[in-house]
Amino acid sequence: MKFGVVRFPGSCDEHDALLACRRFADAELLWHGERDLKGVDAVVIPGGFSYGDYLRVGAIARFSPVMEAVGEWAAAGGPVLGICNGFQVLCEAGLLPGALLVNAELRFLCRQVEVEVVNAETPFTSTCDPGERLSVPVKHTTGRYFAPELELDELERSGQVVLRYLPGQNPNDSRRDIAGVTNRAGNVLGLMPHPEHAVDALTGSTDGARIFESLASLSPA
Amino acid sequence: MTDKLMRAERTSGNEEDARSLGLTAQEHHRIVDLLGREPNGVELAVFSLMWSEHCSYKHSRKLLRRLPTEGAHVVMGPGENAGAVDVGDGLCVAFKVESHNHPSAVEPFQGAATGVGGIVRDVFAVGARPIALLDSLRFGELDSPRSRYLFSGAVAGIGHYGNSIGVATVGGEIYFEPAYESNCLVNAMCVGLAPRERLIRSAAAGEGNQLVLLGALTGRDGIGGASVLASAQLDVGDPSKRPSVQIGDPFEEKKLLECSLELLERGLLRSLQDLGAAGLSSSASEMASKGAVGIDLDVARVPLREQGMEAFEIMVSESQERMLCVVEPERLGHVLGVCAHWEVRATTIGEVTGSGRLRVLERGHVVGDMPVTALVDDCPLYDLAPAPPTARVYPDPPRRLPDAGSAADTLLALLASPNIASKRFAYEQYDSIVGSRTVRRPGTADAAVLMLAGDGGSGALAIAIDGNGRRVACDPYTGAIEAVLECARNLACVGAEPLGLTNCLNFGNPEKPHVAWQLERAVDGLAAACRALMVPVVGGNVSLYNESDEGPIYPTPVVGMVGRLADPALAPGIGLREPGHAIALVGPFAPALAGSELERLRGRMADGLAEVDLEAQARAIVALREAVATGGIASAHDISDGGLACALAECVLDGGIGARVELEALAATVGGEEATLFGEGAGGVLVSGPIEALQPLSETGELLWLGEAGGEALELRMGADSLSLSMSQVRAAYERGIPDRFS
Amino acid sequence: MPGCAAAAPDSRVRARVLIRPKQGILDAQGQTVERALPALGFEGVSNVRIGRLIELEVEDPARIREMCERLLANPLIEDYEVSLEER
Amino acid sequence: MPGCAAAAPDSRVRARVLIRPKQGILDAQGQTVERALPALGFEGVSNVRIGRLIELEVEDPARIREMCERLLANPLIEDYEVSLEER
Ligand SMILES: Nc1ncnc2c1ncn2[C@@H]1O[C@H](COP(=O)(O)OP(=O)(O)O)[C@@H](O)[C@H]1O
Ligand SMILES: [Mg+2]
Repeated sequence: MKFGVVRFPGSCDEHDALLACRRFADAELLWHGERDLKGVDAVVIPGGFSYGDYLRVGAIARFSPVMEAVGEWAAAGGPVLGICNGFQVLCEAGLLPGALLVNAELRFLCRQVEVEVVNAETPFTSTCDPGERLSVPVKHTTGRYFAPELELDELERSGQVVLRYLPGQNPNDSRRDIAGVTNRAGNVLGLMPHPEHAVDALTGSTDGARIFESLASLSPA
Repeated sequence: MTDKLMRAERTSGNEEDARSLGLTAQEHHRIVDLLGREPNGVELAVFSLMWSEHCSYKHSRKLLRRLPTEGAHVVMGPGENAGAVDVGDGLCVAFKVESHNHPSAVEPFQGAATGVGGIVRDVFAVGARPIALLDSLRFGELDSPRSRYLFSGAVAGIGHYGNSIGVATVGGEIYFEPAYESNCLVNAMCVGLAPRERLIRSAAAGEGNQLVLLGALTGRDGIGGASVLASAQLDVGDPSKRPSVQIGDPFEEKKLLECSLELLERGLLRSLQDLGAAGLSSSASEMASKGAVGIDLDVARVPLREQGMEAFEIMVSESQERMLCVVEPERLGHVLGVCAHWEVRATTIGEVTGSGRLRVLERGHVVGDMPVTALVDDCPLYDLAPAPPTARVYPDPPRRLPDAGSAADTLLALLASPNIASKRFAYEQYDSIVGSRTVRRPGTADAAVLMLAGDGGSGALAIAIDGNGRRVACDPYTGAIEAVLECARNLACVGAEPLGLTNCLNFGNPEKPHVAWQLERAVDGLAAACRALMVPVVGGNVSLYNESDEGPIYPTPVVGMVGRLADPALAPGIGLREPGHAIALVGPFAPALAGSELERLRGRMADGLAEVDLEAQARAIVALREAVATGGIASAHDISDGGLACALAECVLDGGIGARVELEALAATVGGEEATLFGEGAGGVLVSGPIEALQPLSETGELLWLGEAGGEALELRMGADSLSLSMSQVRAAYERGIPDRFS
Repeated sequence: MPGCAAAAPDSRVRARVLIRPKQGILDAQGQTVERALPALGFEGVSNVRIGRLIELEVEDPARIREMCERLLANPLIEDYEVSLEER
Repeated sequence: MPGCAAAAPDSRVRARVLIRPKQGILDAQGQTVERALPALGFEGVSNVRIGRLIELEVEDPARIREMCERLLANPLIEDYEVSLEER
């Protein structure tokens, strides 16, 4: 099992993601300018500010060569995990429904939050118990999840809402407290909280490890 | 082309021009002597900046020699872009603090952002990967709309830049005092990590080696940091030629940072230097000076953001996100390849010569030619003329609290005072966890703790930044000592041994005798405290002329310290951890109301602070550190602003566990209930843990048992008197203190 | 009735404010976008400038300029341009 | 010389793109500004909307719409309006 962590110019959490992946499997970096996914079994798009997030978060990164490859990979059912900026990029690329808007407070916010695992039957949450609570940090300015109401209903019905902020924990006024969603097929997950920053008790919590553990337990493609 | 050349020559560098650029008549004469002729316009521009206070330290350099700079762990001392100390396992930590006060007062968001960008470049200029930022901020009080604007803008700017480049902002401090109303302070500290052999110096070397400029385009940003320069030589009526506010581009910095580190990792550079104040002028002459070589550079090769820039403008532009490096010709291709990979512009703009001169060319024609030593070493250094003030320098602060009041109300007022209240509003805007090293986040421990395991090191770094200008204003010598002690004590609270210190001296106009006196006394205090603690000063920065019609700012030496501890898992936070744990006070501690936050709220300001027994303080710090490092101590929190009662409230809030303490014994030695509860002074630390774990501290130093953790309230008893507040009351005061000032 | 209300003598004016980075001030966003475009398959684009658009309705259009100076724009680093549109 | 270059037969077109948050999407920035105005003494301001202004020069104006759809705006959350101006 091997993870590939995409690196854009302006990525910030790619090494954190790499370290988190390596606790459970092999992992290497994938350069934004190359279409080659180097035979990895799961792709992680990490946090940061790809291309400075100038213009609009995630807007430029989606056009990079590596994202073409990620698009094909996702269409073929390959698992893709987008964290924070990665979530934004996946939404922009049309690989995930919805969009992320600037936080209601208009400010960057770095804080530990609690989320509930709403769907424990995805490749990303298979080692979680349904309803399990995870303590994971968020850190972003643009994390307010938005999708039209009808689409939100549909997301809920089809089990695409995977993570939800616990009552009182929604840090950005996301619609329906959504913290993480998948695509229809369930093989692409985007989430605003940073599981890679919750894999070591020394730095705060180990709850985020569940996500990487779940992915690592998939049988290699 | 000829037209420009002529213009450069026509613009004379006579005495009058020199004065308009901030040089004195004597300084101009000296330049004429050193050159053997009058400087031309380009040369005068370069000299005026190199001989400015900012670059030459002409009013502070002699004083700085009093600071101890040697120590067992020092790898690079003052003089390089950042100082560095050895942290074992072949790793070094490079760090420095720098001010961006004036730009932040003009445009707080960009001023603070570019301040962060600048200090980060200083750290990667020595080859270290920046891993942490801290900020030390001073503003007027928050009832002033301007102060609110400056504060929220500066915090957002720091967050914007640090977050965007993936460097964790792990600590800092903020004070609001009327003395900073017209001159806010924005100091930023950056800490970087490097394998020892990767550290690089800025000395240019090797005749014929190429000078390569990396990064952003050059524009008319902050020309000279002083508009006089532009207005002296340019048509002021032409707005396109006015100097402009520097805008930070963190995305460019991030690429530049990764690219520079990769170039160093591959061993492709002979030397590296950031472009900071005075731009190319300063970086090229510093590089040449340190290597005892010359540099030829052609301004026409510098990629520009704006058309029609003059040679002098290109030489002094302070455009951000640029670095200069020296490359052997045979490696140039490889260097350009790495830069292309990172999408970083790289342009050869000159070369190293054996001439010992900085020659400025424009399309091959010489438009400036100056001995490097004249630029860097020959600026006259001035002796200060210190004299203690004959009258009060600072008015009493506005009165916000009556003298009479219950202890409970006083405590709530102190907790809600923005100087003491939670700084969550600020630190939640900072990414404090990127890098996966942060073991103790802002607000949870007295020093930030960053583990080194992921970097091939062992143990952890502890970092703190401190400085209370009001106390330094009360007593510059003792106040400065207290700043160093507090920093060291903060490190001791997480069990860390200090390895080195950096400082930023923020003062008023040093040409005024009483400001010179503040500066001299403060530097002597810093030096004495560093010697007592055996902590070397490895770098720093000086920011003078922070002064307005209302007078100077409080003298504000800001001290940043980096230490090392063996086991991050043992590093206590400030929060009480378990009901039933004993709470004790570690001393020596002789709190007094003089210079305290309570005194300030009551509209008074003391003249003089109680003397500090440095030896005893140093011993206590070592004892505390050793006790903490052996484990068992559950929490440790230094008593600082607001005294013991506020410190205990913070232990309670962070731990979410109440406390009951009995202070009668302490009050008997301190004398006075208020001084016991709210008095300040060096030395006090609140610790908690199982009794057996705290016991050893009573053998090595002063330890006073106060009570125990438990319950839902904060209860302080003193004989018959008692003060009891519920956790939620305490929390509301502490958490709402700053946000309420904005609503 | 609703039609009536809309036609009521409401003196509100709709205003549009365009805010641009001042000449000579680094437009980091515009520059980055311009540099990134060719690699993304968008050739032949130049002089990209990115600014802000603010639209609002005001009772007293005479005060818009002051609002721009004090809140909407940062006159140190931005230029602004106001246009009005009667409702 | 420079004058010459500018006068060259360049077919570039200057375009202005205004990007607005879609109706029905909470415009947090606009609301914040609207709430801040009265405290500064600016009464009677309503319907503040904040968007982006992008100006650029293109060789092929036919591609602007595509650029807007794919890059400059996000049609799920934003509307855009393009205006061209021959140089
Ligand atoms: N207060 C101080 N204490 C110790 N060293 C200082 C102090 N102020 C400046 N220095 C040292 O003087 C040198 C020049 O400082 P500075 O001009 O700020 O450097 P840079 O141009 O790299 O920003 C640096 O090596 C710095 O560490
Ligand atoms: Mg430097």
